[in-house]
Amino acid sequence: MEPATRTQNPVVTGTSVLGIKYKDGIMLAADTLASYGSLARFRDVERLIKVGNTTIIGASGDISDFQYITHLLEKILIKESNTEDGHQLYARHIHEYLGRLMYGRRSKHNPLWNSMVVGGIRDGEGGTFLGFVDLQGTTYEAPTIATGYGAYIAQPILRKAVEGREDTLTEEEAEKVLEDCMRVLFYRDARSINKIQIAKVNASGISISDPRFLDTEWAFAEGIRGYGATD
Amino acid sequence: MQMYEEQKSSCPVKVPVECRFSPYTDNGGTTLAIAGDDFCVIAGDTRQSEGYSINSRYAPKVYQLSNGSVLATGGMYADGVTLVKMIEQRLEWYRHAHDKQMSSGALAQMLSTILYHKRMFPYYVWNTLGGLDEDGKGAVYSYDPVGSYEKQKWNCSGSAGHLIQPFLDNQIGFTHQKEKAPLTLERVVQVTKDAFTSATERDIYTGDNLEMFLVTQNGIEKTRVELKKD
Amino acid sequence: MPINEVKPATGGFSFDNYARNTMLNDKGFKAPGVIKTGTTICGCLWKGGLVLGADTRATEGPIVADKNCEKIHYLAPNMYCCGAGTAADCDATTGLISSKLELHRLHTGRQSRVVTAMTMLEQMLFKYQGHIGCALVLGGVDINGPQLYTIAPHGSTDKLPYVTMGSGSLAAMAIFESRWKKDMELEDAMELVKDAISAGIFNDLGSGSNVDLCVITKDGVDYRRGYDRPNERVQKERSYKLKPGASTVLTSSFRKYVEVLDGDAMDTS
Amino acid sequence: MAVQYADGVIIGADSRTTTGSYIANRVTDKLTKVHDLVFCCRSGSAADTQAVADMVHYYLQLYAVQEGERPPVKIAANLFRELCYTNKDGLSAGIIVAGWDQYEGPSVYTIPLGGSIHKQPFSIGGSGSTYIYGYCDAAYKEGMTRDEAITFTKNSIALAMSRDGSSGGVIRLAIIDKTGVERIFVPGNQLPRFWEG
Amino acid sequence: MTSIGTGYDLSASTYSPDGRIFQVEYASKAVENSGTCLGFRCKDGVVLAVEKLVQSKLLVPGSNKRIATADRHIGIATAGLLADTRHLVNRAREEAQSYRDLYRAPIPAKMIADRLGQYVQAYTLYSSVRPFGVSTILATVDKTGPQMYMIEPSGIYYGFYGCAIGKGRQVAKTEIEKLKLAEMTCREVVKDAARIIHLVHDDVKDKDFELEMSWILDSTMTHEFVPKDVADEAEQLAKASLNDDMDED
Amino acid sequence: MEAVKQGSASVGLRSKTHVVILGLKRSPGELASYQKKLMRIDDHMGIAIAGLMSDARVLSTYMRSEAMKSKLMFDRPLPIYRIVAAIGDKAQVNTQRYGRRPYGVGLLVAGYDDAGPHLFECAPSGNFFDYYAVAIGARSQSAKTYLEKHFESFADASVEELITHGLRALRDTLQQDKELDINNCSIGIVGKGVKYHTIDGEGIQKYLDLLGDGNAAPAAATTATAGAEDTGAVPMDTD
Repeated sequence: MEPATRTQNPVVTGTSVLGIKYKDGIMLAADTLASYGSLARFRDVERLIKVGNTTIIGASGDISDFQYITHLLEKILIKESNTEDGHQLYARHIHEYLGRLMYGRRSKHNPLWNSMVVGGIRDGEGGTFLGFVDLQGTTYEAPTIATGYGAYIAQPILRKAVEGREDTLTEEEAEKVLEDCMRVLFYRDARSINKIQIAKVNASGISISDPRFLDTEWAFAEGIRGYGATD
Repeated sequence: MQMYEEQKSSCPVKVPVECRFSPYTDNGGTTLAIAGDDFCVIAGDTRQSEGYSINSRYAPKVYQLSNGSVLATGGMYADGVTLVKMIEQRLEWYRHAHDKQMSSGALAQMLSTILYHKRMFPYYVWNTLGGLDEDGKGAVYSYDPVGSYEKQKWNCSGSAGHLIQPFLDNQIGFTHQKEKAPLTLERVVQVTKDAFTSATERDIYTGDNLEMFLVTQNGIEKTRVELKKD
Repeated sequence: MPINEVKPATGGFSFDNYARNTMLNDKGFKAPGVIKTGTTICGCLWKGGLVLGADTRATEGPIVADKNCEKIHYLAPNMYCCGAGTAADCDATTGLISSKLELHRLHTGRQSRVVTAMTMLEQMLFKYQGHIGCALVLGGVDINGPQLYTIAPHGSTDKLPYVTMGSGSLAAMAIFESRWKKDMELEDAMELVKDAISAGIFNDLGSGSNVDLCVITKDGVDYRRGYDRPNERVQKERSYKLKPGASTVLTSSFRKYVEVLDGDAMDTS
Repeated sequence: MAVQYADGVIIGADSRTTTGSYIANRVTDKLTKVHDLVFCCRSGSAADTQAVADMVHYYLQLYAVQEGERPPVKIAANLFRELCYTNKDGLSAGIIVAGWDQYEGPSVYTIPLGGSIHKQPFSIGGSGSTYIYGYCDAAYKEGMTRDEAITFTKNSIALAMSRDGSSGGVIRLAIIDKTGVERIFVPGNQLPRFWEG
Repeated sequence: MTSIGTGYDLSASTYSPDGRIFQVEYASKAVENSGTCLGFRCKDGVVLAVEKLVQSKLLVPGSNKRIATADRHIGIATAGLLADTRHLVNRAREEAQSYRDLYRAPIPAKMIADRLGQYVQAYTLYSSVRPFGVSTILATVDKTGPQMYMIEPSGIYYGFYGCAIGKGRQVAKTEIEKLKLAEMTCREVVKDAARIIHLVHDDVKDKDFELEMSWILDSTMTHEFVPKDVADEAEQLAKASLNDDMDED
Repeated sequence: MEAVKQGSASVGLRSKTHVVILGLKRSPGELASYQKKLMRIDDHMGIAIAGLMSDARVLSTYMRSEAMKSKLMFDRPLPIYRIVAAIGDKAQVNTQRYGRRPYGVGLLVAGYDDAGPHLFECAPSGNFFDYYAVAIGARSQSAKTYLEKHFESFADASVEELITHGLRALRDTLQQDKELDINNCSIGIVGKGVKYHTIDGEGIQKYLDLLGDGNAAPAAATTATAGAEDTGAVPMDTD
């Protein structure tokens, strides 16, 4: 049997993406860093994209694979809009497609090295959708989703803030909790920066914010001396 | 400026460092099926996990395949989803060809075939198929990932399978007991709930919600019970 | 060497069976798994002292070995230590250091200092190069005020106002990073530590069950075992008590007492 | 990083400690005092370098008591060298020693992984240092004033922090001259960003 | 020379003695009998307008569109056989897509016109196939601005500022020539497009028709049907002006 | 095209929420069972055919597998328009190439999707049409005439009304000596909240009963005869 020669490693990578449901829709957050190993190589990479008029996607993992996926989505969206028959692909459909795509590639031992969060309008009947796909084709839906380190660091905060409150959480509260999480991730994830974007899907459509800087807190550290006995 | 790096192994924090690609993952979870005289109960928890993390508290892995058969999948979630899609397609073609739904016995054999066809790159899924057979009797079929299967009266598999199975042997099979209480639907449902609440206590991959499918002559009823979330 | 020669114990660990175990392991006989406290432990400083916290789940692989174990260990009257990692290592290490501290106190007649405990732990763990698998959160109050340290298995230490360790450390740290402030009140600090541990309990599968807290001030220790119990088991649907005689009798044979014909009857008085 | 200037030395470091890519400590104080006027910066395994620093700290206290004077930087550096060289198989430690003494004034020594020792006018080390060799070589001038040296150190560390994922947090500086040690703290939200124009 | 009975018209690979290929000419006939189809290249985009004849009242209004989208930035309006149109549009979509696959950019106007032209021409070369029974107006905006091409069944294509195909092309052409397209905006042209279509429609011979209009604007680079309110307004104006004309007569 | 006209008639009609297709089944002989006229494609789609059954089978297999692909890749029911267009495209190629014959079957495609109910006719020419109501097959013109007269009332009609209208249109395509009965017609229904299903045999009786007198006593003179279609007056019930 042929050895798994096509199995590459991620090269230029993005770190965590977060997604939550809130009262009016879905909100996603990610920073704009693309790392090359531990080198903070590209600091202005936008990892949240709009897919059609009802869906947003955030991706962590290999950036080249994500650009390829973006192209595939663009292709199916063009096909979709060309027919002009009143149908469109909603978040649920995009999520299913990505799940099949990623699973298909993992079955060829040639994975697309990404974890993605898909958010948006569920389907033609409305409703909201928040789902996850990774390089093995694992999929799930949840009211809060976080990829990469976010799964360990942001998820506890998100679950505490969102679980059971999906229908009451306001846009301001949602934005604040995501910013808080991104800040904590910046504190604790060595592959992150404090320049972030937030994307929303709600009744008024899709908006993806311009990259902005988070303020951070360091003052308490001034008095810290040494690591133990010496001080 | 200084680097100050601890060696990876020096900390108990499990940091996932993906180095080589593995096409498989284990998403945990427990599934169970019990056949009665004229009913069948198929159940599974809804936690989806990876390593020490909970992916989703509600990711159902028990699927209704026809009006008499329900399939519970455990192991790798993506393989389970794919397998179910494959089965659904085969059922659809069967329906086109024969104008009726497949019987659970035929479905059981077909599932085995589908699994064995991927013998060299198996679906990493432990299946338990439950339903009513042609005579309206409860039937449970349990599988290994490559299609070996057996018709049983009760089965539990997945992460807490080895915790629950002896309990079922005792409470459903009444092994080594003099009196064998009649197996009513009510009793089976109670035992199922207790099996899952107990498994949740001791198996870290089982929890969040329990989803039960009660298959009877009157159709299939789906119920949900909350489990512990820790 | 005569096989019956017994050497006196020399202290420390015994490596007598090392070669045997390696051989067995190579041949596929795995050593029995050890109980680990895949754990969330943490601590933080507040205005008047510090609070330590821990969950109470002990696991052995995917199985919960103990639903309500104690992870905050006594070191000295003014000092406690949370342990994560191999349960036996944590128990032995904290026990050893606590007795050393006690002896030290008896020798000096003074209160133990937190740095002393930290140095002893650090040097012990460094000596064993990570083979003693415990990660500790050490907290105590002495004449230098409240202090909080972490000691990793290889013997590195950190001194910080809020610390977390164990498999749930990231979850707990997330809570600290978003809510910890300097000079908090006791109630707020206890609430914060409770939430940090809860984050571990509900998001990390290695952690679970209850929250234990331990508040240390210069005036003493307030150890709150089971401070929060968010995971009580629900009532079972059925009772599984078997009636006497439920088991099937497969075979039975009855025999009379055997009479001893020869020799003396045993004295049963 | 350590820089020698006319009257003293400046040592500086970021504050990030990582396990994999998890930041185990974001506000570490990596400037370790081994005697009154001798500091070191550690890189490599935290456990190893801490143990080595603790031992040197102990030896220097002994030295000070026995000799009745502050230990020269060279003595401290050679203690590090000895420990690192003889235990090179068991240690993973890269250390910069800097300080002031009455014989040689300010001095900087580097003890890299194998246990060799090098006296340098300035020294950089750790994972982030590879990103700033060019900058440091270009920007370093001999005989800098105290303020020039502070700016040089701060800027170099900030540059490395901005590119190296394993560096970050705050900048801590210590200025050591014959009068003693002065600490400077630059919080993570006030780092120099002069290159951004 | 007529083709009837000569046998020169049975295959697209057969020339008649005077150098004509009758199959191609037949294809052109199919186009000439079809509803009128107009294209206008103006200063901020391209407008397409089609007179779609409706065969039966049982048909759902708005169905069987004669204007199609081949890529976000490409609109195609045709006169001729509808099924052939779909074939051609599909080909255009494939071409546009394959360009995107390689260059990750929208295909330029000249490129898509050239590739389609060659494709259509290939169907005039072989006896095993018949030529396309459609003429195509291709509207697109690329980085050089608005572009419009018309492709005939023979495979010939030209760039146009204004063009008309189908039944009413002669009248329409005259009308279009009166417009100063290079100075007009799409919004203005839409009104003229509606007016001309109404003007050329033959109430007597043809049954009902629907007016289909689309545009592609410089600003959006997206081909879309003219918004309903704009289209309705244009159509009303057109009907009004038609009535005026009649009054004058 | 002629093959379609040879096939027994199929009628389709739709309201705002539902689509109904009806087929007239022929029996090749006394001993043979009736030919199948309706086929299920998916839960949201079914077809009625007129023409060559073998061609219809090829097309329906294609439609079924496309419907499954859509479910597999996007988890969504295949949009009706897309599959109809795809069939049109397949058919068109056959008209343009030497060595291929056009499909000898006409399809009525009934479906319900996100864009609402649809009724399409697919012709062998590669053309397809979106209809409120339509009929294909032998003597379909008579049915069309009926439909044209009544289609405006279909939009708000109930399923039952649609079926009776459909049966009446279908009846108009019968030869003089023939009558609708439970064996020679079948009905397919799909719509909002209603999965595609067929009504055959006994189930049809209650709708035939609704036709009232028309069915009991066949209309006197139907001018339409096979081959020569006529748009002339056709007697019909107007309720």
